[in-house]
Amino acid sequence: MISFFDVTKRFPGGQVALDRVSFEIGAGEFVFLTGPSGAGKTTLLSLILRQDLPTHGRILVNGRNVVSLPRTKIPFLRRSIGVVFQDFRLIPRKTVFENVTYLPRILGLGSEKQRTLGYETLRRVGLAHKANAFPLELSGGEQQRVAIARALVNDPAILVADEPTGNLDEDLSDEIFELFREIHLRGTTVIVATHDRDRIRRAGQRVLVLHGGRLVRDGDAPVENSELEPVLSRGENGG
Amino acid sequence: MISFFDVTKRFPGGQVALDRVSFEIGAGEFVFLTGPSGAGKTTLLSLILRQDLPTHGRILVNGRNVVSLPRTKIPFLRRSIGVVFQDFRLIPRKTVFENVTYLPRILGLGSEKQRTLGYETLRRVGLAHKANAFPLELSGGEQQRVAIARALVNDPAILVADEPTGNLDEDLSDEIFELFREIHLRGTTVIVATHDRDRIRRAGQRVLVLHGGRLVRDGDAPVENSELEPVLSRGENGG
Amino acid sequence: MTLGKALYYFAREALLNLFRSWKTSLLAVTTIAVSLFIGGFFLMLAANASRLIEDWKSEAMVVVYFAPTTDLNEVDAARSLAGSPAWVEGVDEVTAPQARERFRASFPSVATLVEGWEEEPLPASLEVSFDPLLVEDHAFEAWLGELEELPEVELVDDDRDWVDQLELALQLVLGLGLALGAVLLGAAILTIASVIRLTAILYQDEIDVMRLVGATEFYLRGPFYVEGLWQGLLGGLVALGALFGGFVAVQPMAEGSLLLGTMGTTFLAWPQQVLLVGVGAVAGLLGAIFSLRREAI
Amino acid sequence: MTLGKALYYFAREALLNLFRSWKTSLLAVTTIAVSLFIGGFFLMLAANASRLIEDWKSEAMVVVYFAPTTDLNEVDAARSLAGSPAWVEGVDEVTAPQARERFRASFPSVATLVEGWEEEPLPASLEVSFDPLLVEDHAFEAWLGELEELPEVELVDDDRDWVDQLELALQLVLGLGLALGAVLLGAAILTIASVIRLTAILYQDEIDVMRLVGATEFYLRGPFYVEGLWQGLLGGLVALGALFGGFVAVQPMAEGSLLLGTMGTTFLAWPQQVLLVGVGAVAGLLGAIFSLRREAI
Ligand SMILES: Nc1ncnc2c1ncn2[C@@H]1O[C@H](COP(=O)(O)OP(=O)(O)OP(=O)(O)O)[C@@H](O)[C@H]1O
Ligand SMILES: Nc1ncnc2c1ncn2[C@@H]1O[C@H](COP(=O)(O)OP(=O)(O)OP(=O)(O)O)[C@@H](O)[C@H]1O
Ligand SMILES: [Mg+2]
Ligand SMILES: [Mg+2]
Repeated sequence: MISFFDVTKRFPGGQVALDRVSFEIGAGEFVFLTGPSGAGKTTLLSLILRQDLPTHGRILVNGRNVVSLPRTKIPFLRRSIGVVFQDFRLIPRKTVFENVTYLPRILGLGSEKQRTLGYETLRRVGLAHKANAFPLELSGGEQQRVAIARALVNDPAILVADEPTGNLDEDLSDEIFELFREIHLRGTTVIVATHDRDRIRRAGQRVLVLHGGRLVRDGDAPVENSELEPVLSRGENGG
Repeated sequence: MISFFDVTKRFPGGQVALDRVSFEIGAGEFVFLTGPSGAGKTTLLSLILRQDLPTHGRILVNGRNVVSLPRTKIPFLRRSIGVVFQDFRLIPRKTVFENVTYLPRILGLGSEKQRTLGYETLRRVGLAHKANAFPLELSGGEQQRVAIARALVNDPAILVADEPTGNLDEDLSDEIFELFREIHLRGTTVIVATHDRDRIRRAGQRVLVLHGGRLVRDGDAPVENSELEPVLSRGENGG
Repeated sequence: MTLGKALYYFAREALLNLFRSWKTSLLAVTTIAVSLFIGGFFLMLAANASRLIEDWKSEAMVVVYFAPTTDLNEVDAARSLAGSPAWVEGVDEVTAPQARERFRASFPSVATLVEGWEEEPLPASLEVSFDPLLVEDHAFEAWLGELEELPEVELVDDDRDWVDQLELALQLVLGLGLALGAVLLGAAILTIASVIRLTAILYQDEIDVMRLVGATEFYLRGPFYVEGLWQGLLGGLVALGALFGGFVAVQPMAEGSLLLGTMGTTFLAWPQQVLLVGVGAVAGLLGAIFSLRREAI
Repeated sequence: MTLGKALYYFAREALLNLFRSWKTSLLAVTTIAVSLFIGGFFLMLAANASRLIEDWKSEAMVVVYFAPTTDLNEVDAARSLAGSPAWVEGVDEVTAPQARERFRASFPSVATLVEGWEEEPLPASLEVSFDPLLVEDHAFEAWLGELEELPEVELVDDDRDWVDQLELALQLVLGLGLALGAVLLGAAILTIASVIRLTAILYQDEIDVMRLVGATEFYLRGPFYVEGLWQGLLGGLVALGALFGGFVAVQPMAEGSLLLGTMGTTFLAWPQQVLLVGVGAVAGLLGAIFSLRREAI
């Protein structure tokens, strides 16, 4: 479903955010992505979305080479991917409901169906009562849940979530991950970037560990604390 | 140092974010503030900063009644408070260094001293090498640490941090909380809003628990999981 | 989505955005209105000025002076020849005494010149008014020649120098007006584009997000284009309203004043009013298109 | 911080912001430049037009006609009286034959009028040119009266109707120019304020953050005010440059054209150039002040 071949991303300033990263994620897999602050997680996810181009290497998503994808095809790639951005990226001039149903709306869904779909999804993240609020009238955790609802609404083939529970307490996080598991069981490929080591350990799923832009671990055995710690120490993250 | 007397905050839409909240925090205390998403934590902190006015009630900070504080005095209140905002609030047109040293600069500190102070503080959060980057060129965790550095730079009398480690891994979070403890030991009053129950439990400090805008617990004994759970359940948070 | 549904969606989104960010909308509308107000002001001025010059032009005449002592009863040939071409609008006769009186009135300082003569000192004449627009140069010259060759005609005085001068002045005024209009229109479009461009920067994040969740350029841009169109339309209507208000307010003052009295007597014609609002709409749309070029976001 | 240090800080911050958000700066500067270009254009037009009218006014004359057959050698009294007042610039003599020749040249159609006389048909005269600015109405009237009462003088023809007409025309043109200038300046300031207001909305988050970390209004606003000032200054300079460029480019064409030839011959004077740039700077500053009113943020 998603393959990286020797992908390097160097920013104009010279910062190397990804350094010869290669991996493959099959259809229907559930993968955690972790690594210390500044390791390159968000950068990696942005390349999947064709938000940015790699400096070097090949990226295949859903069989399509996203590097050589013509501009006009990009929206269709993105429509097949539900994304929870680390900084939410809600549209401030649109209500919660309009934010969540943006994609169904421009896909031409009937307004009755939009309604059902939007409220159903908001209910799943516990925010149906905030449907008519604007993002700036929400708490941090509420904004994050709107972002999650927007990613789930279209039943995407791939779900990409960047630190989706950073502003949520344990119980809510559990529920959100339960949602991710549900959608995964229905066949969606899920990639979640997170700092939450306990959860990674408990889940026992496949984990990709980045460090200073390099992929230092790719395994699906439960990760030991001792195993994670050395690579998670700060201060030498490739600056 | 900080006292709330019967404080209520109702937003124009009718949403009651704080409901008759009263508590007192002495000088030099270290207090956790917790509660589920949408409980009113950020709203409470914003009232301390005089970012907003309560609908009802009295708030004293550092002996001054912030509700009746004249406009021209507000900046001086704020200068005595270091704040880490939940959404960071960095200035995008300024570099990391300029963001961190903004207050010292407008206070007229010499450029040599600004330099020492700025770099020293950035070093403490592990970001000295990013001093000349702009916020949008930083990862989520890096932005959060810049926000923390800005709050610490001026050695404030009060430190207010809203979910300061939501984008950081455990090791970094530990180091940040170590910083908070240090500054607390030097006499600063510290209030940290967080969802991190483990940390609250381990720290064994005083905890204020909000739920649906009401202060449902104010104690400094180690909090049991069972004690937190009922109030942290989602779905009835006063919408 | 069908095109109809898409257009409906654009219009609705644009209207919502217009209201939700009414502050920026107000700024954009104001800017467009100000630009168009100036443009409309000049349009009105130019229209009135050219009307004035047309008036003057229509007073151009050919004067046929008869030999002294010619009797007006003996000049039928000249009269019919003078009245024959299509461009002639009227033929007035001026008798010798009338000519003398006119001279006295026009040149009081040398009035003595026409006094004390036995016969009338000035000849009788025919004043032929004509429509300069219908005149063909060649036929006109020929006609003048024929008139001049009649035995009773002494001199044919042709006002066309005067007409040519007016023609030139009119062309210059129109040219100047056109140049000015172009400068102002350019300025207006630039300003509108600036404002919409700023608005676009303001909503860049919003556009980025839409793009990131899979909106095609068509759905992304549509509402912004229509928003520009609404703003331009509104700006045009406001400008027209202000112009009309100003016109009505100034009208009483204009009656007392020479220049305003001749210049500011008619409001913009219907097509010009439509033009003004249309230019606003197009400018708003162009500004939106200009400001949303792909590389600009 | 001392005031000097604060001002230095403002200037530096403003300059940094100007460069870091060069796109919005460019827009603001463009808008100001366009507004001032239009303003300057009219200033230039008005200056040239009023100079032209001054030229015409300076050609106003008083003509003293002598009785027929008066010999110019016998009119010393009239000559010295005519030349005595301070406002008189020159006294020219026109002999009777000269007068006849002029009449023939000016009115060819009635040239027969001045032919076939035994004596000269037209009287000799003195043409007194004067500076209308130095004239005091009262003394002027008295002087005309004295001239008229001299026995050898038949008529004094006073061009002051003409001068008054010109005066009125000048005042109307100046008034119209002023009104236009005011409208345009208002439009320019409104536009500039719009743009800076939009910029302020754009940077509202930034300003909010500064306020939240404890910046006083002084330190918060200073850099924005100076940014507006820089932008206005730059806009003024660009407008001046464009105006001069346009002037130089049009100059060769102007020489061939009647209207442009008389209207577009001098560029703005030094003080006007300074005024233009100054208005830009002040407009930028005012715009920033206007757009940063407390309740506006
Ligand atoms: N636009 C940019 N220009 C320059 N450097 C950048 C840019 N974006 C990111 N970086 C740098 O690239 C590195 C990787 O960033 P990235 O956002 O991928 O980290 P991350 O793993 O998501 O970290 P976090 O957990 O803190 O979100 C960081 O050092 C960051 O400073
Ligand atoms: N400007 C506003 N207008 C209306 N309602 C608001 C506004 N700001 C916050 N609220 C509401 O007030 C309640 C409390 O919000 P607050 O941000 O204080 O929660 P919080 O405890 O910080 O939550 P989180 O942990 O998710 O950040 C929420 O239900 C929120 O939707
Ligand atoms: Mg990240
Ligand atoms: Mg909060």
